[in-house]
Amino acid sequence: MKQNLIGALCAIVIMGGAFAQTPKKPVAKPAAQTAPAVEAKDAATIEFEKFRAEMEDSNPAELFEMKGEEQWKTKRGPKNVALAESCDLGLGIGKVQGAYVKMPRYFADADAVMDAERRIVWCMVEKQGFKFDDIAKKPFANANFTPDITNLVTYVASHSRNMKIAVPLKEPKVREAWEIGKEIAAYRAGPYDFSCNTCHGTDGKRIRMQNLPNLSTPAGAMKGVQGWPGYRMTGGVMLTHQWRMGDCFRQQRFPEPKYASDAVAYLLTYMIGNANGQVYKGPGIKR
Amino acid sequence: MADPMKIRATMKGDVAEIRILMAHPMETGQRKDAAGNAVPPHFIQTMTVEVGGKKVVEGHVGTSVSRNPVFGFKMKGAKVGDKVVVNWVDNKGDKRTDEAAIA
Amino acid sequence: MKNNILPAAMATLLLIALPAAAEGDYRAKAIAVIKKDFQPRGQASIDRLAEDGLQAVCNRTGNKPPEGVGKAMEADQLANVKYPADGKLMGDWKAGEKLAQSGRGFTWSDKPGLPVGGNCYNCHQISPKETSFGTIGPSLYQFLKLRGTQPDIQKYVYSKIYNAKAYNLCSDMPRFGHISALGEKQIKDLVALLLDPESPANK
Amino acid sequence: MNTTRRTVLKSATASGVLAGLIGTGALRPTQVLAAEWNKAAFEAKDTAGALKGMGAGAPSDSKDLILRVPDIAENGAVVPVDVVSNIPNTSSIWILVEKNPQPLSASFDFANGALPEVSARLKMGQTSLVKAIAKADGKFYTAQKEVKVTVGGCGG
Repeated sequence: MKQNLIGALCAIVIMGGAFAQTPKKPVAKPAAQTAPAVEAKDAATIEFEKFRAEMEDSNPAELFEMKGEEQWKTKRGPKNVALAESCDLGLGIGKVQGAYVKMPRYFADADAVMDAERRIVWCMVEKQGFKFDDIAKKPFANANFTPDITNLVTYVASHSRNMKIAVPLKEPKVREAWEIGKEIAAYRAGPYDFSCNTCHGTDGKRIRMQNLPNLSTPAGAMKGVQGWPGYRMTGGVMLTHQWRMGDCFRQQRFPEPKYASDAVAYLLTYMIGNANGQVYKGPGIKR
Repeated sequence: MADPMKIRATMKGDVAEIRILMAHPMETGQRKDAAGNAVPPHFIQTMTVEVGGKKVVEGHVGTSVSRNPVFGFKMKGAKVGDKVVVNWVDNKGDKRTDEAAIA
Repeated sequence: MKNNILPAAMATLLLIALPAAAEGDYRAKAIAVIKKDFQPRGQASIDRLAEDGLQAVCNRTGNKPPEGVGKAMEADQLANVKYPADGKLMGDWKAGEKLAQSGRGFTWSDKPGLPVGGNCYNCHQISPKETSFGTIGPSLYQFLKLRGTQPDIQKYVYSKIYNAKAYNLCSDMPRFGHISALGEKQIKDLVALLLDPESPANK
Repeated sequence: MNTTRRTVLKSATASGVLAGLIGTGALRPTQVLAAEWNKAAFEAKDTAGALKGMGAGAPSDSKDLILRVPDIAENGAVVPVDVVSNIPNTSSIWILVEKNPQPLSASFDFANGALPEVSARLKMGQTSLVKAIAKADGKFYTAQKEVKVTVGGCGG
């Protein structure tokens, strides 16, 4: 009897699940606030924006871009090969112009869907002979150290300035990565029951003063893409989109996603793919 | 060895705009590292901007200038092709010189 | 007790019995990728990736469980709320305000064992003096005036903070008491922040 | 934009050569060397001490000294500051952050056609007045504005 009841309940859940999957959440309006709070927010936002153009125009990210260019063109690694003469970012060996906005994409030589950072790491390992574990040990910048991969990603990203995002979602492997990424974004777990979508699945929400883009919409997804890799004012370090994904999981109270893994590549495919058609402005400056 | 600066110098009408990005940690001496140890002060103290062989700006800098400093200056009497040379020296005696041509 | 086991068992069965094709196998693939591609760091251990019964149900229903299941599981969550032995549900709103400000706790960069913040301002407006507040949750400013007349309001607020899922199974809000993030005293202080007439939230 | 990017001297070795030239005196070292860093002014713990170290006495307010700073800083680690002096014969500009542990942030001397204006980015530990001081014909002028430094992020 008890078994039957459970079975029946489960069936309901499954049906409910199948039903509940397709409809999108209604677009929520920002919660009504008391007047002073709204003014404070708007004044602050307007004030930040006044200085935005200036901050972006003289962005220390250019220092890293410059270093990345040198590293891209220099023969390096155990095999003493330059990435410029060996690495195919999807548009042909050594071609960087427009490559960043067309990733993630599927690379047959690696049989994997790769975002820009993952692809450059793959080239460093396969073409230049660096060890993946050495790169993955300290993949992100801190106060005293900027990894080469960060400079390289910044350089590559700078050559897609003012270009439209064009993730090849019609490619079946990329499409599958997008679908899996979408599910990863919705997956709730951990002590706080958070998923990516808890913060980034609805329009018009904030954490404290921080606006939270809705990554399921083109404009919202672009907000999650724009400015990465970015020079972070806090700490004054250059950080990549891979780092940003990890930091979301940190705040989600999850364990850490492995560097240059499928999980991060698929999530980036979902997010960047959702931003297709939007204009990428190049490496940015972040709060 | 300090990393190179990035210098952008462009003529806007009869005014040359010079924008300089410097790679430097600009440690105040008050920050603590992950292990809780104070990080010693390490910051640029002096800088000069020379255009066409003449010093146009001399700057002195303290610990409260941001990490990876950005400076913007303007001058009259320069022309396209003039050489801009920027120097800095920090409190540890590290130094760096880079140059660019006005575009 | 029977009530506790039922939803958990149901969720487990759900996980096992679910044919991949029934929901499209992207979710199954996503779970496989998550299991393969995460590593423990700091206090964030790998077991955090496993869904508990409630998370599993919310994950599989797009956070919209069928009403019967939702209500049954909410009741189960409510039944597990532990109330203070002294029967007092209101603490010190000043301590509550301080706690509400902190967003620390449980991340891999937080030191394990340090007190966990209430995270309240991350998502809610409370005191009008704090203009830096989030909007994921509703504004709680003037809570006493707007909600204070409800019967058993103290008990409701205490339970809601203890386990928000007792009232809305797939709520975005964490289960602060249920997971022992906040203790009895801390929850009492937060109740006071919302319900004490002297609290800035009610000024 | 891209052409100017390429005008930069990128290679470390080239600058090494340049440093070598300076070392041998081939590049007029007198013009490259800066005056000694003003320790007394930069290490002063308050504005009065910094002014004293600068030899600035009591500067007078001037509307011709334009200080442009945000009302609210997006991040206290990087606060953009622009100073423009319309006071004739301005030869130097100083920037101070009153509540920083060492208020004097930077000073600039202008010569040979440089306009008396500068943009820079400063660290601010807390909400504070930012002051600009200009020196013209031996006299000192000042302008000031408050910058609020806000809480941000996820409360963590």
